[in-house]
Amino acid sequence: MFVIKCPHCFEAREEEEFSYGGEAFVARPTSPETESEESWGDYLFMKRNPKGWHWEMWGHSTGCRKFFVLKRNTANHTTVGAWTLAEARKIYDAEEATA
Amino acid sequence: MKKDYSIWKLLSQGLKHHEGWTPAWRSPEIKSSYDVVIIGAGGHGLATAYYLAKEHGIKNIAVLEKGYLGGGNTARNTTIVRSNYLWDEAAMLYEHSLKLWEGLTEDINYNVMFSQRGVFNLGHTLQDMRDIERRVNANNLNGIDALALNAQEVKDRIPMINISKDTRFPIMGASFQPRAGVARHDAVAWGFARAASNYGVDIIENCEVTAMDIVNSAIKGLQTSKGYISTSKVGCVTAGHSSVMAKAAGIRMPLESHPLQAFVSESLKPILDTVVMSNAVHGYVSQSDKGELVIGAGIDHYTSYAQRGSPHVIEHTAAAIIELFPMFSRVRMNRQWGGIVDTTPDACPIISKTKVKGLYFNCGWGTGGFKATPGSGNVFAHTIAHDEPHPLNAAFTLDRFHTGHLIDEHGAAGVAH
Amino acid sequence: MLNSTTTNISEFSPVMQSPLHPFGLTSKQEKVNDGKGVWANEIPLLGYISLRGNSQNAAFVNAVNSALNVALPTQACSMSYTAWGSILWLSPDEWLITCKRDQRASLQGALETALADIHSQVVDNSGGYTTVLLKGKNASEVLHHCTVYDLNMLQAGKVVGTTFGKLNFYLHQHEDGYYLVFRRSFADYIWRYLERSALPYGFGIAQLNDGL
Amino acid sequence: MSNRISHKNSRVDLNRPLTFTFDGQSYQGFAGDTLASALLANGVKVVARSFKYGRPRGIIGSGAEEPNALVQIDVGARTTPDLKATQVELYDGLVAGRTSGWPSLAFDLKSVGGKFSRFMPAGFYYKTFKWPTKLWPFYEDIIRRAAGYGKSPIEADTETYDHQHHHVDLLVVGGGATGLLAALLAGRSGLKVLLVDDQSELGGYLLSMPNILIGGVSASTWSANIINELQSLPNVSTLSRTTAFALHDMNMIQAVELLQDHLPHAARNNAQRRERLHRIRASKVVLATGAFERPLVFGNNDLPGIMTASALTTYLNRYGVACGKNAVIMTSNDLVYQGAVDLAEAGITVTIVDTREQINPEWAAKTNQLGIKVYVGYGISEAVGSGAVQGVQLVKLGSLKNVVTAKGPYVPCDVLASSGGLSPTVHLFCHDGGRPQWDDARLAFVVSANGRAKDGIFCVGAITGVFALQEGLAKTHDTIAELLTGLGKTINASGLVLETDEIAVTPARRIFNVPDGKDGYGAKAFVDFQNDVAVTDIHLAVRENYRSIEHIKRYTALGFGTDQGKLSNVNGFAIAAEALGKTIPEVGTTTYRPAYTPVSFGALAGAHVGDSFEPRRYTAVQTTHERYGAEFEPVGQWMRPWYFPKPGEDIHAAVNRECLATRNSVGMLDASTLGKIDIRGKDVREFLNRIYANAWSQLAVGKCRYGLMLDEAGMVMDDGVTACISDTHFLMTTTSGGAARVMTWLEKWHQTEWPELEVYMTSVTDHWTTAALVGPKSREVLAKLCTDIDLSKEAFKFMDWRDGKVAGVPARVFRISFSGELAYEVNVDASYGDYIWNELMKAGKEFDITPYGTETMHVLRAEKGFIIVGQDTDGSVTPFDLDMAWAVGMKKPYSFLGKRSLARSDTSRTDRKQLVGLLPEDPNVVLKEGAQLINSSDITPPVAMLGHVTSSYHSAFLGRSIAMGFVIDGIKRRDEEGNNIVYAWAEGKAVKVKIVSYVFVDAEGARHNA
Repeated sequence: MFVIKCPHCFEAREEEEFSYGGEAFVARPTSPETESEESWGDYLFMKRNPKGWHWEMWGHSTGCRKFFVLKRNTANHTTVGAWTLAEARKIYDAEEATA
Repeated sequence: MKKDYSIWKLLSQGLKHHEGWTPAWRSPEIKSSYDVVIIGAGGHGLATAYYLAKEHGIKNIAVLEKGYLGGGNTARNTTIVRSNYLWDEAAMLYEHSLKLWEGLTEDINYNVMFSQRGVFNLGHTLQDMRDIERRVNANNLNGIDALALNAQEVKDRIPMINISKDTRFPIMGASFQPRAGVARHDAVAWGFARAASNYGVDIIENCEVTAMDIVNSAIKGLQTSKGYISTSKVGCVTAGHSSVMAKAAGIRMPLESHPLQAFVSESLKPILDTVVMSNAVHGYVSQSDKGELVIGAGIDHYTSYAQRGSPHVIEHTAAAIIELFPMFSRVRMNRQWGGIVDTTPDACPIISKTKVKGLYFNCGWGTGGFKATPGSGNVFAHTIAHDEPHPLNAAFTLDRFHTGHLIDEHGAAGVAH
Repeated sequence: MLNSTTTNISEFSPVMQSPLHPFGLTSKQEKVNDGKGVWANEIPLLGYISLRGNSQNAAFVNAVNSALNVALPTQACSMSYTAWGSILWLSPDEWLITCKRDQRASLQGALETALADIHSQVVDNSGGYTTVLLKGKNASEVLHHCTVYDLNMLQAGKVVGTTFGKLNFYLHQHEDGYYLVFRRSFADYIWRYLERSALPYGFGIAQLNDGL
Repeated sequence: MSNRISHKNSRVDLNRPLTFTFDGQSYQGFAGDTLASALLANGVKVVARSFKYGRPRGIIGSGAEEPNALVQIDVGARTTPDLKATQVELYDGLVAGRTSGWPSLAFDLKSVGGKFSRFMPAGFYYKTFKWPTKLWPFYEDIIRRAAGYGKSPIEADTETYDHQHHHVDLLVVGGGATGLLAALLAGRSGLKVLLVDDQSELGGYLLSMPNILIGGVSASTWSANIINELQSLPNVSTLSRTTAFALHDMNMIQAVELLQDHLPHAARNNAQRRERLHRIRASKVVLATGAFERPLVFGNNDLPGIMTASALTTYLNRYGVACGKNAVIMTSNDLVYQGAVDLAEAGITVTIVDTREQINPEWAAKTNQLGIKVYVGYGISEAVGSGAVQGVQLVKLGSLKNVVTAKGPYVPCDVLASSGGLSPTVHLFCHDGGRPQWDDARLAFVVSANGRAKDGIFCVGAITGVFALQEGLAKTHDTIAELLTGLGKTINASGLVLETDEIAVTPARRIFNVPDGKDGYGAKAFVDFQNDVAVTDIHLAVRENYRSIEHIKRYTALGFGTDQGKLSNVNGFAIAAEALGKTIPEVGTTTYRPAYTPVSFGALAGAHVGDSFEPRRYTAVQTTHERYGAEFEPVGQWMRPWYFPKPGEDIHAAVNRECLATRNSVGMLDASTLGKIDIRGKDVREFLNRIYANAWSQLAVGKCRYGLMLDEAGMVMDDGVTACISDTHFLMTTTSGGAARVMTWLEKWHQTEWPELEVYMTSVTDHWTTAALVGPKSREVLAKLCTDIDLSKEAFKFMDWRDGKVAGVPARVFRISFSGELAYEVNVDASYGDYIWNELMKAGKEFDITPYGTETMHVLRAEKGFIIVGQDTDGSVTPFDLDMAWAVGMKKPYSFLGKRSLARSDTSRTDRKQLVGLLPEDPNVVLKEGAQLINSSDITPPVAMLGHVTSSYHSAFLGRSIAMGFVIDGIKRRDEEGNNIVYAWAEGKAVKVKIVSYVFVDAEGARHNA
């Protein structure tokens, strides 16, 4: 039962206000027609599904209706923060670059 | 295989203070090499090892378990067994499993208490009823027992159920599979462990796989917390942790691991002699031999490996049960828990070879794995032994997520497991 | 045109019904007294305008400010009360403007004119919403039966979108009570839920002072 | 026989007698009693029969730990099974029943089988009942009848429940000495504090130990002072009769408050709830949950009259009940001595059997003074008695090892208590992943005061293994000081003196299972009373290699009862550890799961039952629909009119009438539930091009177009008509059930993938009432109400929309048709919805205008071959499968959602299941929706299936049955004479069917273009 601080409403709110939106930053291929069947299928269905830190999208369904990004540990349900899509992108990219 | 569990043995041991019972399964030292290694000593993994030994003559098998055997989803489910699936591929696989269930107690000489008390899948809308009709007809054409019932017929068989038209989701009818039922979950793991062990399978508990040794896209061995094991065939049956094992092998899976919660009531005198499932209201209920109402909830929407979910899911399911059975409002929840279920986009499992030679995956059972235990092990053993799928699992490949040939129990059946 | 409400009604006598009309609240209302802990009533048939635009865009904000003659609340969860109603911040690019029904057309017209060349959206949603005023000594207690939101955080001048039972609503607090703003089709569920939640405290239909 | 004594500190009011019945017998108790204390006061020893062996059982504990005394309270709709008598507050007229013992408590049939208990060890059922297999249902039926405690009610619950949410700075769980102190110290600092406690009054174990002096005043005075001050603090709330039963992530605690069960029926308030579930979100949590006393395990330790030492003391001091006249207390520690002294002072003969070699000299002196006989270095090997304890057999214990060195005397008694130490109540601490640590000095699984401080969880009192009161209070002070410091606050303990007159504690003996010198062949020694788990069962499990503690627990059922092993778990772990040759921490604990104590389904559900289970959404025309006698169909959250039966009509008659009236004259449908999304911005056409399969670049202002929406896998997910209001303004409609999903879908793609597109979306679903006026006379009806729109065929064409006034109300009229008829959808502000509906009905009267519901809508659209997403599609259907290539703009520059997936090798097959029309050979046979289509009427499973019937109706207009469905390669087969016959299988029959076009009425469109 999470408390999530919505990066748009700037307030900690109960999990029931939000809906889970799956893995964040699954980029849609820019040119789908040139994707192979395998790479398109990977985009559609393959997930990181990590045990540990997970960058994921949530929507503030009952509040501002914005999608945002939460970094959450799937092993113990701790969170380090929630950011707008644009803010999160920078942190995520920096993290991916060092990974 | 020795079949020494019987009433006579029990009586004779009773006179000897039960001191003559031997271990149900051996706990041998791990060897450095095996013909086949199964990762995960849940019901599916143990069943795989059992059938590999029994039907395929492979004796040098290890089953590695990072915790204690049968401690994952095998120990955390609501024990429903049925085979009334819509699509041929799924129906045939689960029916194969159901047939194995029907002879399992005898086959493994361990009473798994398979109780064919029937399963009702309730329909609450006109579309539910169309889907039920469609599924029941498909089942009958596939030779699977199934009936479509109207609300009164449901009431006749379950007198406690509320079929009032004034409820938010009035019960309009149900599909009913008489041969379906429930079983004793722990007994399945223990029974398969004992039977596999009797065939010489080494079950190694508290042994975690830490890395996979893959050379030229072929499996060579496993690094474990108890040392290195060389092997050319590895079957991975780790349910909620399948993505973690896949990552170790450098492959991605179309899986998401979600909490699935369940709870039991305090023990009651017999009140419900069948299994009632409602996907529309998210509640599944049966009564165990011990008298507890065993109740399953819907999955939590987020991914998690923590074996717990959010309380509002349980609260909703309690409300759903009260909608179906208003008299259970004063019955009390004794214990709740969560498992980790690995869900696929089409709600069907993956029983498949991978691009790593000798590495096989059996995963993605979502909320429906328990019922498949013997069937899953049986076809997976075939797949590993022959390096080719059994006809019954040929459709359950990883490849279908690329070609689009999904087996869409999700979209089509709208029936939870 | 759709945006005009000044209709010459000769042969027709259009009748408006608020979303809670079926509950017949008008006939049940009474003067608020100490005998009951929770009082509520619908503030029927207000005008509602949905406004969207980029609050980072000064041109948009200026245009709105000048059209409405009041500062658009751009702080998260903030709102403005005006002579003619209120402006509720719903998200960084979304607001709900409430007003007396007969002012809706002119406000909307002013907004549309001012925003003609600025990326934005102005939509009449008057048929789609209603407002319930909730007050009484147990009002916050009863709301805590209905929403997961922490009402301690709801100072005057703040508006939040949160849960009401299994639905959502917007909530703000002003002077004598809480204002619950929600969709027309939610009215039956929300009102019944409110009635049921208030039962242990005593629930009355409050006589309304004129307007908001 | 009354065991009631007048006791100065008793919380029972002897001036308020109450009558109650148990198991058909009438008794008297007093206000303040629990059912258990009242039964004990009346000398009732046997309250239950054991689960497996049918052995007589009595009350062991005094609270949530009670394993035996499960009772059925009340009758009829209020009957409640499996309550613990120790937790049931007595009220006048209470009716309690037994939950075990058949035919009676005095004689239980199971006890006959119980004589053969040696043949029923742990897990015996796994080894037997297997032969013959077909008899298992018979065996199982017997097992089931033997199992189970109380009876479920069979009437619907008439009482109500709700939820309340709390958001506090600090939640204190437990209202004993340390919990009270913690709440006070935190409350004084100004924090918003909530204190919950499961008892009827605050005080915790102080209620059982009223004679201890704290700060020079009696414990009862001390706690009364604190409670008074707490009540004076506006920032502190307390909830009694409230059990915190689960702790979830980020300190969400669920607690259940019992509001009415303690009241006599006449005093219960129908407006009040029976129970309330509090959901408490706390920044910080202080667990002051205390500990349970652990009994020692010995032979026949389940005889009625045997209890924990703390229960014996509690019954004496709190309830004024002397559970016997001649008490024996066995102990491994100092904790029992104060209670023994209290008993002796109350005139009860007390004998102490202390397993230690040495006892505390201060207690030795006190007991000596009071004439309490203390056997030092002895244990009880076996309790003796028939139906109740009558005496104990002592054995001399080894000084280092727990072995018998000599037989001791036999001591008669009528009550026997034991203490093996305390087990901290760590449940909540562990629910969301916390783990207790074994403390070898304190012989307990404990948690440290600040072990989870980073999560905001602090622990005080006995849960931390601090069992002495003075030390507990001092450490509570320090822990709260630390907590407050972390919040930048300072502690204020002024006026609080925390010294007590306790006697300092000396070490306990490490003993769990008292040896009997018979190598386990002696009398059965129970570890878990509720599940009849004996020491030998644990040994058997280990022998059979069930060596993980989870295996042992599951194989024996240790701790699986409704007491959740509160008395038995640690003894079980210790006995298992010994059998395994491991230490207790090596064995570990099992996982603690909610609920700490059982909680009713009703409380869990709260108000979310009945009308509030799930929302019902209604349109503005609802009351009028009801007036017209509509039957309703739920569509998503909406309630839509299904059909409008006239008196005497069934659904078929009504629908036939509605269909004919609409096709021949005019009908009206409430289409307000369709999702409506207003979309604006300069990129709106591009946005729609990406979202929809069709192309939107060319749609002219004033025009509408049908749109098909796909998911990224290429499967149809929604459809609807979208209108071009201006070049930068479109109004999209969606299916009724899909509106919210589509709105989220649009926002998600816009926000995450295409933020550069200038569009805004707003839901206007609720704003508009949509009355679909359908049929050849619709123009004439509309013309009566609308003069400012040119309704002529030429000026207002099919798929146009116009603004105007209808019945004096501003309206937007769409000339679109979901029936194939001439039709107008009149949209007005929903405030006018009911008005406009009734005006249209009036205007249509001369044409016998007929309101119709979803069923007629389905028939009309099926006659025309229009699909319903969700009925004719199921998430596995592409536009090509629907023969709707015309709705797919393959040439659009941006690869619209789902496009690439359509080209996948399986998805692009041309022989997939495809939508076709189906005509039964017999026009009077209406196919069953969901019938499977097969090639032959020969049914020998498995039969290959070609597809299924998705929609099927009797068409009154055509005078025959029609259907739609999917058939493998159906589009090709449709056109091949000789290959276009299939069979529809349902209800055990195969019906011959011809594959045809799915358009049955007006293929050329003359009617809708009229």
